[in-house]
Amino acid sequence: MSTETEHPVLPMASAINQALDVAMGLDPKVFLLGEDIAEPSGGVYKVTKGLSTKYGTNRVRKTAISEQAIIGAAVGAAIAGYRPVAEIMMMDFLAVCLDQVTNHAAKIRYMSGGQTPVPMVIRTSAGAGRGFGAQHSELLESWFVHTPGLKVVMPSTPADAKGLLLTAIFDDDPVLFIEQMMMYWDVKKYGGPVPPGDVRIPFGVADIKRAGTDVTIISYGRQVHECLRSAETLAVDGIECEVVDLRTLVPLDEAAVFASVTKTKRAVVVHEGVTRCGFGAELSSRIHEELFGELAAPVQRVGGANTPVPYASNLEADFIPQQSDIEAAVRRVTA
Amino acid sequence: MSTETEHPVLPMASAINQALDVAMGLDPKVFLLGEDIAEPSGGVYKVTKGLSTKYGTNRVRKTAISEQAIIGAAVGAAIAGYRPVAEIMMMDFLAVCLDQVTNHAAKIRYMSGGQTPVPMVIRTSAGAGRGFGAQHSELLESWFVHTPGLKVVMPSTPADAKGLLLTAIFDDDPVLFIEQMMMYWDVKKYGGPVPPGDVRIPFGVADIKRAGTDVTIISYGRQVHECLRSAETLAVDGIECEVVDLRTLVPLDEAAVFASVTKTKRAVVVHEGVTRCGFGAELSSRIHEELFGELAAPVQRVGGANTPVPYASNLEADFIPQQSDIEAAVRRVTA
Amino acid sequence: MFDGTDFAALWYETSMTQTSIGGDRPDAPDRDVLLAMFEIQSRIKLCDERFRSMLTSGQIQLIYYSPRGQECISAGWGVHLRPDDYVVTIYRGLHDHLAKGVPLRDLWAEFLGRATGTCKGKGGPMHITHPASGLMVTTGIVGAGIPIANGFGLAAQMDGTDQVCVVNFGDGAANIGAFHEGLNMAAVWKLPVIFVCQNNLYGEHTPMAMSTGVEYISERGAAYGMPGVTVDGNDPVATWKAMGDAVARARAGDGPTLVEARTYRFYGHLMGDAMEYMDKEERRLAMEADPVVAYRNWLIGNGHASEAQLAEIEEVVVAAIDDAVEFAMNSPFPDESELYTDVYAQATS
Amino acid sequence: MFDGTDFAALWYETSMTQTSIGGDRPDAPDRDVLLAMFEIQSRIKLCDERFRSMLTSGQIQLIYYSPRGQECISAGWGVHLRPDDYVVTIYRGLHDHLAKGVPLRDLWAEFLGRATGTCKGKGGPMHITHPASGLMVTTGIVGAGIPIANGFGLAAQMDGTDQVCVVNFGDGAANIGAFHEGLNMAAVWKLPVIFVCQNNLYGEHTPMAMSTGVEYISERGAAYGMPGVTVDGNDPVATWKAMGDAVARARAGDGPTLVEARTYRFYGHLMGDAMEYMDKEERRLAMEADPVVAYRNWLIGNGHASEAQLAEIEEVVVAAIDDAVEFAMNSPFPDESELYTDVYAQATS
Ligand SMILES: Cc1ncc(C[n+]2csc(CCOP(=O)(O)OP(=O)(O)O)c2C)c(N)n1
Ligand SMILES: Cc1ncc(C[n+]2csc(CCOP(=O)(O)OP(=O)(O)O)c2C)c(N)n1
Ligand SMILES: [Mg+2]
Ligand SMILES: [Mg+2]
Repeated sequence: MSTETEHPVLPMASAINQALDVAMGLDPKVFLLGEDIAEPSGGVYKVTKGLSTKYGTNRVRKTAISEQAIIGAAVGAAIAGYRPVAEIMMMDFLAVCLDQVTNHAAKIRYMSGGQTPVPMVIRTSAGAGRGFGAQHSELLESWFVHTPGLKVVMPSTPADAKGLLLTAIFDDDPVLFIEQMMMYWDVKKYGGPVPPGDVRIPFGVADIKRAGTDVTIISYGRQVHECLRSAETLAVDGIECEVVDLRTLVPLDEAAVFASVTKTKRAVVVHEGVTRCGFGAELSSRIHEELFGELAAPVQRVGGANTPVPYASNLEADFIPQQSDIEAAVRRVTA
Repeated sequence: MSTETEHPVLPMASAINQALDVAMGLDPKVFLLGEDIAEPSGGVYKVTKGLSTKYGTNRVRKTAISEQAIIGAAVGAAIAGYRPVAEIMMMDFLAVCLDQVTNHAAKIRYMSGGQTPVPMVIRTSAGAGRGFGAQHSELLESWFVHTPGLKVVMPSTPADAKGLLLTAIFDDDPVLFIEQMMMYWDVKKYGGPVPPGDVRIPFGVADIKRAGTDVTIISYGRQVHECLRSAETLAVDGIECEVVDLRTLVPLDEAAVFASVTKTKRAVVVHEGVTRCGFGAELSSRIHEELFGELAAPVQRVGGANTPVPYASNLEADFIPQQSDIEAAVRRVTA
Repeated sequence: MFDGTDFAALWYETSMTQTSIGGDRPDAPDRDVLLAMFEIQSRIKLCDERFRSMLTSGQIQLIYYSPRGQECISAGWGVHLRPDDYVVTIYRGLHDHLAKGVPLRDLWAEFLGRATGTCKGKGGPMHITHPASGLMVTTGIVGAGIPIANGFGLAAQMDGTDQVCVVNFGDGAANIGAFHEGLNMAAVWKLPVIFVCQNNLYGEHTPMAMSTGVEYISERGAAYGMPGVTVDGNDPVATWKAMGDAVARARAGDGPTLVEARTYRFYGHLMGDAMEYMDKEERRLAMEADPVVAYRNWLIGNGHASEAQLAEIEEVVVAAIDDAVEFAMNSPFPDESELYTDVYAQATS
Repeated sequence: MFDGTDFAALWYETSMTQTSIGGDRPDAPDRDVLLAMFEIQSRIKLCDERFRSMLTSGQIQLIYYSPRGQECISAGWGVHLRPDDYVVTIYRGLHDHLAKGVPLRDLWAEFLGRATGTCKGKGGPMHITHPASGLMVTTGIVGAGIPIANGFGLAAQMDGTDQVCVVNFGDGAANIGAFHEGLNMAAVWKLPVIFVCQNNLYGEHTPMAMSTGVEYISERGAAYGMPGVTVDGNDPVATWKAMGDAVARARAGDGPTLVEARTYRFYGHLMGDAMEYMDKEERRLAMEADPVVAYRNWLIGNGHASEAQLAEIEEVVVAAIDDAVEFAMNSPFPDESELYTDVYAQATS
């Protein structure tokens, strides 16, 4: 739980920009590559604003629309001793370069018997809610959690984004760093205090974003905010939820999850990605396997609909888990 | 449970070949495309042997090593009224054309509001156990189950393969049809009677491959055979396992699963793919959600190790779930 | 190899000064074709203007990729196609949708996410689909339409018809893997596909020269043994001619063509684009040479039509747009149950 | 466009009759380079023969992609590279591994899945990796090494060194998307990468002409503004020259080159291949013109070496192979715990 309210409140995009800036300042081996990331525009979401001016276009490299080439170049450079941060503009586009990610970045350390680590980060923005339709809105973290060799990070606050991205860049494994467009610039809803400098948040350490005694809500990314709001609503009815923000899915802070659920005996798992074979299934399974005898109710999953993301605003809103869905799930386990 | 032992016992590859042959004979709109599938070789595993001679190279189309072009052509032709059967030689290679599969084949019906169905099949061979290493051995069904719009099929016997493939070809949705190389030609271990002609097996109907009262083992594909062998071993100790072969993962025969587990109160889920975020997680979650109060023990998952597939034969053997793993899981839930 | 040459600038040096429209071509199209092209261009231009004004005024809200400036290209192939020919396009597709005859009402309703839209509101502007008009696929993934277009071409080839497929994509798409695989397959199989690269000199915020190893996209045809041609996409007559040749070749069974049509996006990548990465003077020149306006003047100046005739065409279009906007604005949003339909042929768990 | 021309046949018509080796080149390499190439070729040829004989006799069991017939290509670039240069290759990579200096013991042990192998037995033949020799990546995914090679080239460029990267792939790989994206990026960024297409005329069971829209892969260089050259990959001197030019260009900072080296796979796609899709006569001719044998004869015939000298080189190689085989056969399998290590830097749940 961040209490450093003395720090300037920033949007998440600025926090990410800061992390990149700090990392590039610290280590000349850190460089960025991706589409449109250099000045004058500084990225289509302006997340990399100013960096090419500060560090030069040699270290902030604008590329063609060639995602396989982007990830491939990052893989090779990483093996050769660099710490590339590749940007794939939207998560759905990982499908055009998945081979480089899953068959190469993820496996090369293993296939070489540990000789060739691949210390690289893939930053990608994701998520529904902006009327972008079926091919620009997905959250596919489950695919990558299913891919041994990758680490998977998905922050919910600007401070977490900064601290986790710095850790990702200096981590010796390939890290998929999932950002959510909805949070980039909306300071009012998603802004938060961001400590300056080289502040890192270790992987595999969940953050209890709200303490509670009755039900554990486990989530990550933007949905953490929905969970927190739901927790407020439920508190009015006397249901005290503990909101566990996983922050990193691989590695997973099982201990924190199990500790909380051992206490509350009830768990609800919330994420925006499609429910079927989503990360919630993994989490639910693990909790049942570990705490079967102690659970007062089956773990509930609240996730995206088992459909592509629709365009029409009313349908899109229905696709995404709502506070009402979270609250209903909590009420089911407390009934 | 197949009892038609009067039919000729065939290897799975021949059963698949028969299904393709029957479908092409029935409907001129069925055609095949893929690498090396035409004569004289008839595919690298000889699964399409003879078909280009019988139906011509116009309907059995050999392609360049261009998986995106293969799937794209299938998508377009399917929308235009054909029923293409595309072959992607090995499942790991789906990563080089995933965009066509997940962003296009899977979503196009939805995105067009139902105007443009995509009736196509992607056949792919998969699985470890042959010393092919990390990039030629994966089972990735979980990615595709997580992709709404796709159906996912994975047969365990030649008769099922034939009947399900025929259904897949004449289904109006895109179907991923997963074959396992280990079963193609090994008649002794995996052969079975195959009824002639146009025999179809409906999707979403699990097959109880062995009846039992104490524990439900749920599996699909080659692992069904391991489960059956484990069931024999366990029966010696008086543990009677029911082996449910799902056959299709999407659609899923939930009713059959729930009915069996309601009876046995114990479930073990077995698959070869990586455990973390594997299909077993989905199944385990659903069973817990539905039958929480009735379960005598938490559902156990037995899956591939959370690692890339190693090359060395001893390590590869350890990667794959073994009968001993299945038996241990069964003993855990009956303990 | 990127040697610092700014091809955008180069192109404008050579083409923006050129005002003649197909002037030196003896094989100009008939008057009715000329007017049909004008009608399509007007439809696109006026429709785009309406979208932009309604967006600016806040009447509607959506992600909008303006095709303004690229009208002549779609009109150029539009008049060669039959309803049973296939078209595949991209997120920046409004011009292509209209050139292929997608009805305005259905199109507007889809852009606004209404139940009456081409896709019941479920696809949206990036996925307009209208098989009745032959508009088969609109994709939001750069380059991905190219391999799919081969499937339509293959279907036509196997059916033994003389249908063709036109697939539209940008200059940026010429650097993605799907382009390569798609063009090679089309060439090897001699598919009746016309690959139309609408080269507006930018891919999102990146000038073509910074991302592309070759000066003309059309040069890449040779890498597949496929004819490649570059045409001034702002010259409707030259474009009509190039498209006609390519369509005829495809219909005759002589295989695919790569047509690069050079043009310019007047309004950047998408609505709201600050366009700080574009040269102001370059953009001013391009807009000054507005190809639709230039064509209109040319039609009148060369006696192909009177001002009144063209004004009447425009009025009819405006009326149709008025009607479509009203229809769309008054249409209901899709029923909530639609979230779950059309995922599969039948409901599937 | 596939017009039925059988390029394999064509190629053999023109090249198999040609017996001169770099004969008309005044700029032949020094004698020690000539012998170094022979040593590499012999290493590959003899190693391959040992693998095949042990496989045939059942002493070992593994998936084996013979590089026999393609020796001169790897030797051709091998003698130009320094240990700190990078090489990327594919499943058919034995020749490239040896040309880059991967030690025989480590290599054999890896092929046999032993703990003493280059990759502790975890990668296997398709993933031989030996950074100490500069053999950085061996991939089993067609074309995928190409974009990765750019990363090594980029590292060298950013480091400001004159290291280069040679990436090897087949003719079949020239039709996959990664090839296109990779070559374009290398051209735009002028990366010090040499793209070596080892064109053995087949991709698995498919002749190049059935899958490729162009006659020479090297023609595709022009699509990226990159020099492209085709060389007789069975002529060690010509290949040496072409590789030398490309390596020099890369070292000088003048960017990448696409080198297509034409050759032939003597033993089909992989061990056990029935080769029913290959023309018997074509194969007989190719094997008769065995480039290693031809080169050996040429060395002697032209006074570059005596029979005894070459025999001695071969004997040393055979002894080294004997030693490697024994080492590998006597090496333990990896410890079971190795299944779970090297997935991440530290154990990760
Ligand atoms: C595979 C993929 N990568 C990136 C994007 C993001 N993106 C959308 S449009 C675009 C630029 C495309 O440029 P171009 O092909 O020239 O078409 P234009 O927009 O200029 O019409 C990019 C990079 C995408 N949609 N798909
Ligand atoms: C993406 C991908 N598709 C298919 C395969 C299966 N495959 C392995 S080797 C091969 C043929 C490659 O031919 P070529 O590039 O000419 O290399 P060669 O084997 O002739 O050396 C194929 C299709 C693969 N490994 N990767
Ligand atoms: Mg463009
Ligand atoms: Mg080859």
